[in-house]
Amino acid sequence: MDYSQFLSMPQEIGLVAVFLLVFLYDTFMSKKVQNALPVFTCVVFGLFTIANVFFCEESCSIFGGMFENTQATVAIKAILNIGMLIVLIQSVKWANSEYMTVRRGEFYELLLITLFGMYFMISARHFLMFVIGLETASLPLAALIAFEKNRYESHEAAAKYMFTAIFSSAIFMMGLSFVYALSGSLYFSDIAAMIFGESSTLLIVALAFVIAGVGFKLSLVPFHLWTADVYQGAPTPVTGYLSVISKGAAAFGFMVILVQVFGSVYTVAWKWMMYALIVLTIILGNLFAIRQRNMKRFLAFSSVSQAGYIMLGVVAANEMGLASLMYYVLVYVLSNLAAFGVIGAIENKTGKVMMSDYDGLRSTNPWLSFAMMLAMFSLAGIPPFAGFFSKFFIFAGALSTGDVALYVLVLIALLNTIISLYYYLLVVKAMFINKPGENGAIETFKSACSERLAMIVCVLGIMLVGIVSCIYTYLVDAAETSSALFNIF
Amino acid sequence: MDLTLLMYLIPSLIMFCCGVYGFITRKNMIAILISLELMLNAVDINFVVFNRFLFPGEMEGMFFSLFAIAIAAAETALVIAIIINVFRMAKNIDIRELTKMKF
Amino acid sequence: MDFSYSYLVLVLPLITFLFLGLMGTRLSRKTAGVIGTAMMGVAAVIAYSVALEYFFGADQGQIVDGIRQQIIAWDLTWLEFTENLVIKVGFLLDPISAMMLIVITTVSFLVHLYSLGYMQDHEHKYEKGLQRYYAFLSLFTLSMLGLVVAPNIFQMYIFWELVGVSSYLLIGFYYTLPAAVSASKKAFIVTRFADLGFLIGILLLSFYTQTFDFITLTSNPTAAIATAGGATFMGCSVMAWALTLIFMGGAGKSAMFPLHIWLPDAMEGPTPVSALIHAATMVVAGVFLVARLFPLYCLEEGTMTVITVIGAFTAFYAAAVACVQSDIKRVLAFSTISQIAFMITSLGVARPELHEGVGYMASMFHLFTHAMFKALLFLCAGAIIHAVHSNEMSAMGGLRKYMPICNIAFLIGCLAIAGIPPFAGFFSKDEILVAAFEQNTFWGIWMMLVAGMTAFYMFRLYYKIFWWNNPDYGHHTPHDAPMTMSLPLIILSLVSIVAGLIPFGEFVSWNRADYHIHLNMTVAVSSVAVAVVAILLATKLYLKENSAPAKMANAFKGLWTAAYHRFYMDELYQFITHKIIFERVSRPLAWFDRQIVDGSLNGLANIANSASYAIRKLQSGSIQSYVYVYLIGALLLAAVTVICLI
Amino acid sequence: MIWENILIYFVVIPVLTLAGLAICKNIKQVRAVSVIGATVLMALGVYLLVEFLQLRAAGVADEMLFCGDWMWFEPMNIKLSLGVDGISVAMLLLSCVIVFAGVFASWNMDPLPREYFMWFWLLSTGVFGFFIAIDLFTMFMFYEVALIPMYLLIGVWGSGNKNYSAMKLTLMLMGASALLMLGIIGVYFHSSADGNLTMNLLEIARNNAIPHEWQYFLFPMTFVGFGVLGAMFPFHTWSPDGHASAPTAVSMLHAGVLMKLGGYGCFRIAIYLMPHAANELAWIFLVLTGISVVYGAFSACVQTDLKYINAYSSVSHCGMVLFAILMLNTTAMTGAIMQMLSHGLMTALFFALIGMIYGRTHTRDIRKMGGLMQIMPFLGVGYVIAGLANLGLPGFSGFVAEMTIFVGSFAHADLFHRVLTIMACTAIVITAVYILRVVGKMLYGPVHDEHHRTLTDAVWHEKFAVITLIVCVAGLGCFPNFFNEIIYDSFAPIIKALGAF
Repeated sequence: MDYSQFLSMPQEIGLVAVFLLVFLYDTFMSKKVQNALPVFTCVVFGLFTIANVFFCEESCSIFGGMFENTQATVAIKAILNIGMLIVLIQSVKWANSEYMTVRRGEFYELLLITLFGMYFMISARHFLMFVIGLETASLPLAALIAFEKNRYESHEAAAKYMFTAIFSSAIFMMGLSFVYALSGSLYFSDIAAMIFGESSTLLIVALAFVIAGVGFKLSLVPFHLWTADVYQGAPTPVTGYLSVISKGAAAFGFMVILVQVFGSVYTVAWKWMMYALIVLTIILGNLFAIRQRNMKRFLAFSSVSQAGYIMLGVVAANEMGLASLMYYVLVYVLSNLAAFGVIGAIENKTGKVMMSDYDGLRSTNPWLSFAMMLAMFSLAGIPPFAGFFSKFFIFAGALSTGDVALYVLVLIALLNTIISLYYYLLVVKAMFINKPGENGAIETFKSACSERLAMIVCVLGIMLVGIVSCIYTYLVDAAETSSALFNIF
Repeated sequence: MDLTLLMYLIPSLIMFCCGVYGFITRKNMIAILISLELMLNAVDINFVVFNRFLFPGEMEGMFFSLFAIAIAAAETALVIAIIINVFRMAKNIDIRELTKMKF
Repeated sequence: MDFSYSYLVLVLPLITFLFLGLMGTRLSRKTAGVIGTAMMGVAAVIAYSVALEYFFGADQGQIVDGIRQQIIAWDLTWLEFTENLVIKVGFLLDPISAMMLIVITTVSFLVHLYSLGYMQDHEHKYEKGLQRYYAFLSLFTLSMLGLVVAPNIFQMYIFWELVGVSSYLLIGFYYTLPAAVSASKKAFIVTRFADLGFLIGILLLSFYTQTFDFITLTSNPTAAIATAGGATFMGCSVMAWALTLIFMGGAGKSAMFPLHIWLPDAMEGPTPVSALIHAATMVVAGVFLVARLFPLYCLEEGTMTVITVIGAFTAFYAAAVACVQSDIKRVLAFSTISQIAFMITSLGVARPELHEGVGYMASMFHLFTHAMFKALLFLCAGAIIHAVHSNEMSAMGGLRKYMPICNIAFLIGCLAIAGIPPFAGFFSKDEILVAAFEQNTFWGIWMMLVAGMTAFYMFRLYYKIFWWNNPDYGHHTPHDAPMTMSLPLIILSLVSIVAGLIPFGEFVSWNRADYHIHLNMTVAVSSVAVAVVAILLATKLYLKENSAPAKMANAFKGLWTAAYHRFYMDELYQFITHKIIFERVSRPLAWFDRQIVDGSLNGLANIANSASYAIRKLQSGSIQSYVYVYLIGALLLAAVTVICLI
Repeated sequence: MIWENILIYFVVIPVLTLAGLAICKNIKQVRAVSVIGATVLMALGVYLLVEFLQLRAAGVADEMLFCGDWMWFEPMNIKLSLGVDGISVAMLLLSCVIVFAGVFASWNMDPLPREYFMWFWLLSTGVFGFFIAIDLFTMFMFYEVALIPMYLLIGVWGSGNKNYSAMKLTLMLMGASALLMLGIIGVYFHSSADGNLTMNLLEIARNNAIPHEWQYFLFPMTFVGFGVLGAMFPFHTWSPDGHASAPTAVSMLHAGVLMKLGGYGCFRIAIYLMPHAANELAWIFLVLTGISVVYGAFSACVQTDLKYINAYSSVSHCGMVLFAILMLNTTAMTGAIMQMLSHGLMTALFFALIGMIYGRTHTRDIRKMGGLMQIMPFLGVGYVIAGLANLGLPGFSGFVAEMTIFVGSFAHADLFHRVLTIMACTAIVITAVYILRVVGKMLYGPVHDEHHRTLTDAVWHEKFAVITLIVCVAGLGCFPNFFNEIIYDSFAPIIKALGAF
C-alpha cells in the first residue's frame, strides 16, 4: 500500500493534527492552564481553517477511488470549517462554565471527531467509507447532545437522537445491501455503471431506503421528527452545530450519492421522490414552525424547511445546483449560527429561551437584537443580506434545468417563503415591536468577548457574503471541476 | 438440499421485521436496543449472503459486514450509556416516558 | 397694433388671484377689496378695448367679404397628447367671444365694486375672509374669460373645470354654515357629473376628427362629421353621441333639467356671487358651448331636437316652480334657469336655413341682455337682503318707501325680463319667439306661454317685496344701500333699458355675416299682450295683502306643494345618491372589500394556522411514533414510486 | 470605474446617510444628517435632469443614457447595469422630492428617531436603486430592499392595528415578490436564443427570444408581482390597512414612491420584455385594473378614517396607472407616468397633511372633526388644494395625467376598451364625491369638538414640506409639456417591441 496517499488528504491530516493537539493539551497541561483550553482550541482550529484556504491540494482520488478530493469537496469542507470555527468560538463561554470544567476537553475532542467523520462523508466515493463517515459523525454527536449531565432534556434528546439514528442507519444499510445485491460493488462509479438503464423494484426500494437514511440527517419530512426535540434538548452550541454543520455535510454527500450513484434513475424515480419530499419538507416545516414558542425548537423547524430549500439544489442535479447548494450551506451556516449565537448568549446569561422572553429586547440589548434581526432577515431571504442571494441562486439552480415541473416546485417553495417570512418576522416583532412582558425585558448585559467575536463574524458574513460575488463565482468554479459527477446526465 | 439465496434472505428479512416490530412495540429501552441489534444483524446477513451467493469472487460485502458489526458495537455502548443516564434522571427506562418535549 | 396684448385680460386676474391668495391675511380686508376691484377695472378696460377694436377697430383682417373672421390672437403649446392632438392655450377672437368679454368684465367689475359695500356686517366692518373672497372672484373671472376665448375645446374644458371649482369655492364662502357647504358640494358634484359627459364627448369628437381646434372643426363641419365614417353606437351615429354628450356638459353648467338641481341651492353663496356666477356668466357657459360648436350641431338633427326639448321643458318647469317659491333668491334662480332654457331652446330651433339662423343670434342677444338685467335683479336682491337680513318674502313688504333706488332698479329689471318694450328683454325675447315660430308653431306658443309665466312670477316677486304689506321692521329700518352698491344698480339699470336697442345682429350671427333685426309685429304684439295680461294678473293678486293667493294655493294644493318642492327633484337625487350609490353600491363594496377580498386572505392565514395546529400531533414526542412515521414514509416513498413506474 | 457613473450616487448617498445616522448621538444630528442627505440627493436629481436634457438636446438618441455595466456574478452573467431614460429620470426626481418632503414631515418622530431615519433611508436606498438599475437582478434586489423596512416602520412607529397591518402588508408584498422572482428567473433562462443568458433589460428586449408559450406564463407572474405593489384589484387590501397604520412620512414614501415601483416594473419588465403576452393578455388585467379604478373610488366614499379614504383613493389612482400602461400606446403610457408622478406627489401631500392633522387632533375619524379650517387655516387650505388636485382640477398634476390617459385610452376604438375607458372616466366624478365629502365634514362647517379650538396651525418644517409638495404638484400641472417631453421619447422602444407582434 502506498502510504504517501495520505499526503493527498491534507485537510483530514490537518484536522487530526488539531485533534491531537487539543487532546495532548487536555491530557498533559496543568490544571492552571486548563481554563485556556477553549481558547487554545479556537486558535488552533482557526489557524487550521485559514491554512486550509491557502494550502489545499488539487483534485485527487486515493485508496483505489474510495476517497476523492475535488475543488468542490475542498470548498464545502472549508465552509464547514468556518462554521465549526464559529461554533467553537461561541462555545468558549459555555465550555468555561462551572460544571463543564472537567469535561470540556471531551467536548472539543468529540466535536472535532464528528467533523472528521463529515469530511469522510463528503469525500467518500465508496459506500463503506460513507457509512463509516456517517457513523463517525453521528455517534459522538449523541454524546454531545447528552452533554449537560444535570438536565433531563439533554438526555431525553440524546436517547431520541440515538434510537432514531440507529434505526435510520439500519434502514440505510438495508438499502445499501440491496444496492450491493444489484451491482456487486460499493464503489459509486461501479454501481452507477452496473445499474445503468435499470429501474427494478429492488432498486427503487433501495433508493427509497438510501434517501430515508440520509434524509434523516438532513431532517427531511417525514424523517425529521427527531429534529425539534433534539434541538430543544441539546446544549445550545451543539444545537447550532447540529443544525448547520452536520446538515451541510449530509446535503453535499446526499447530492453526490444521488447524482453519481443513482443518476440513471433521476428522471424516472428520484426526481419525483425528492420533489415530494421537498414539498412536504418545506410546507410541514413551515407549518410546524408557525406555532413554536421555544426559540431553539422554532429554529429546528425553520431548519427543517431550510433543508427543503437546500434540496432544490440537489433536485437540479447539475453543476449550478451543486454550486448553489454549497453557497446556500455557507449562508445558512452564517445566518443560523448568528441566531444560535444570540440564543446561546441569552441562555447563558439568563436561561431564557422562549420567544416571549425576547419581548422588548431591543430596548435593553440593541446589538443582540440587531444581530438576531439580521439572522432572521437572512434566513427569510431579504436583500441585501446573504440569504437573499443564496435563495435566488438555489432557485435559479433549480430552474436552470428548464424543467417545467421544477417551475411548479419553485413556485411552491417561493410561496412558502411567505409563511417562513411570517414566523421570522415574529421574532423581529418580539424584539422590536412588542412591549416587554410583566417581568420586564431581559436586562441589559454585556456578552462575553468570544460570543461577540462569533457574532461579529456572522454579521459581517451575512452582510458581505452575498454582495461580494467572488465567493459564489469560486463555488461555481469548484462545482464545475466536479463535473465528472454529472457524467451520467 | 442445497441452501439457496432465498433461504438466507427470508430469515434475515424476518429478523429485520422482528426488529422493527420490537422497536415500535416494546416499552423497555433495553428491549428496543436488542431490536435494533436484530435489524443491524439482518443487514449484516444480507451483505454476507449477497457476497457469498452473487459475487463470490470478491470480499466487499464481507468487509462491509465486519465494519457494520464494529459500528453496531459502538452504538450499543453509547446507547447503554445514554440509557443509564436517563435512568439516573428519570428513575425508569420506559421509552414512553420520554415524551417531555413534544409538539 | 394686433391683439397680442389681449393676454393681459387673462393675466391680470391671474396675478390678482395669486397675489391676494398668497398674501392672504397679511393684507387688510379693505386693501384686498380695493386691489381686487381696481385690477378688475383695468382688466375690464383692456377687455373692452380688445372687443371694441375687434368690432370697430382698424382693419386687421377682422372682416373679409362681409364675414367677421375668427382671429387667434396668440397661443402657446401647453401639452401634446399626440402629434395631432395638441392642447394650445390661446386667445380666440370672434364675435361671440368678444361679446362675452364685454359681458363678463362688465358684470364682474360691477360685482367687485358692489361687493365692497355688500360684504360688510352690521357694524360696517368688512367680513372675515374678504381677501379670500376677492381672490376667488378673480379666479372665477380668469376662468370664465379663459373659457370664452378658448380656441380649442380642450382649453375650454380646462377653464370649464376651473369655473366649476371657483363656483364651488364661492358658494362655500360661508364655510361655517352647513347649508353653504352642502350646496357647494352639490353644485360641484352635479356639474362634475355633467362634465363627465362633456369629457367623453370631447374624447369621442377628438378621436374621430383628430383635432381639438374650434376653427378646424367649425370651418368645415360636414367634413368633421364625416370623419366618423358612419360609425354608430346603439343606432345613433357616433358624432351625434359625441355632440349630445358635449351638450350634457353644457346642460350641467347651464342648469338644464334634470341637472338643474344645484343652482337653487347655490344661492347659499354671497348674493353678488350669485349675480356674477349664477345669473350672468357661468350659467350661460352651456349656451356659449353650443353656440361655439353650432355649425356641427346643426348638422345633427337628432341632437338639435334633444336640445330643443330639454330647453323648452326646462323653461316651463323652472317658470312653474318660480311661481310658488318664497325665497327671493330662489325665485331669481329658477327664473335664471328658465331664461337660460330660452336661450338653449333658441339654439335648438335655430337652423341656418330658417330665417338666416335667427335663433342663434337671438340666443346670443338674450344671453347678453339677460346677463345685464339678471345681474341687476340679483344685485337688487342683494341690497334688499342686506337691508332686511332675510331671504324670505315674508320678511319683506312695502320696501318701496325705504329703498327707492332699489325699487326702481328692480322694477326696470322686472320689466326687462317680462319683455315689455323698450326694455332690453323685449327685443331679445322677441327674436327667440320668432325663431321658435319659424321652427314650429307649437314651440312658438309654448315659449310664449312661458314668457307670460315669467312676467307673472317676476311681478309677483316685485309686489311681494315692495308692496304687499308693511311689516314692522323694528329699530332696524331698512334703507337704501351705500354708493358702492347703488352705483352698479344704476349702471345696470341704464344698460337694461338701452341694451335692446343695440343692432345686435350686425355683430353676432351664426355665419358671422351682418344680420338685420326686424321685428315680427305679430309675434311682438302677441307676446307683449301675454306679458301685460300676466302682469295685470300679478298686480291683482299681489299688489295688496290679501288672501287670494293662499286660497289659490289651497285650491290646487297638490300642484302647489309639488311645485313648492320643485317637483321633488331634489328628493329624487337624494334618493339616488344616498340610497342607491352610498347604500347600495359603496357600502356593499366596502363590505365586500373587507369581508370577501380581505377575508379570503385572512382566511388563507387562518388555514395555515389551523393546519399548523392540526398537525401538531405528528410531533408526539414518542420515539416509537417517530420511527413509525419514518418507516411508513420510507415505504410509501418506495411504494408510490414503484406503482407509478409500473 | 463604477464611481465615474453619476447614477451610482443615487444609491451611495442614501447609504452614506445611513452610515452617518449610525454614528449620530442626538436628534439634532439625526435631523441634520437627514436634511443634508435629502438636499444633496435633490441637487443630484436636478443635476441629472439637466445633464439628461442636455444630452438629449445634443441629439444622443440612445434608449438609455449614463449606461454602465459591471460584472457582478459572473457565472450567471449577472451584471450591475445602470442606465436611465426619461421615465427613470422622472421617477428619480419624484423620489427625491418625496424623500426631501418626507424628512421634514417626520421631523418630530418619536420614539427612536435615529432608528426611524435609518429605516427610512434604507427604504429610500431601495427605491433609488430600483430606478437606476436596468438589470433584472439588481432591480429585484433593490425592490425587496425597499419593501422590508416597511414592516418595522409601521410596526414600531405606526398607530392603530399596526401589527396586523404591518404583517399583512409585508406578507402580501413579499408574496408578490415571490411570483416576481419566479418570473425574473424564468425570463433570465429564456433571455437569449443562443445561450448567452443575460439579466440586462435592454439585451433581453433586443434578443426578443422568450418563446410565446413562456411569455404566457411569465407575463402574469411579473405583472401580478408588480401589480400587487401597484394595488391591483384584488390584491390591494394591504394598502388601506398599511396606510392607515403607517406613520406620516412612511405613508408618504410608500404611496408616493413605493407604489410607483409597481407601475414602473409592470411596463419596464412585464410589458417591455414580453410584448407578445402583453398584447394577448392585456385584456384580463385591463378588466382587473378597471375594476380597481372604480372600486377604489366607490369604496372610498363610505370610509370614515382619513387614511382609509386616501388609501382607497390610491387604489383607484394607481389602478389608473396600470390601466393606462395596459392600453399599450404612447399617449396612454405617457399618461401613466404622469399619473405616477402626480399621484406620488399628491398622495404624499395628502398623507403629510393627514399626519399633521392627526398629530393635533389625535383622531382620523372624520365624524369627530369639523370646522378645522377656522382653527388651522394653513393645513386646511393645504388639504383643500390636495383634494382639488386629487379630483383632477386643471392647473394641478392630476388633471394632466388623467386627461392624457383618457385620450390615450380612447385611441382604441373597439367597444371593450371604450366601455372600460368610460368606466374609468366615471371615477373622476366619484373622486369628487369623496374628496368633497371629507373636505366638507372635516374642514368646513361649525367646529365639532370644542377641544380642537386650542390646536395650533402648522409649524415651519411642516409648512416647508407641504409647500414643497404643492409647488411640485402645481408645477407639473401648469407646465406639463416640459415633463411630457422628458418622458415621451422613452416609450419608443416599448411601443416598437409591442408593434413587432
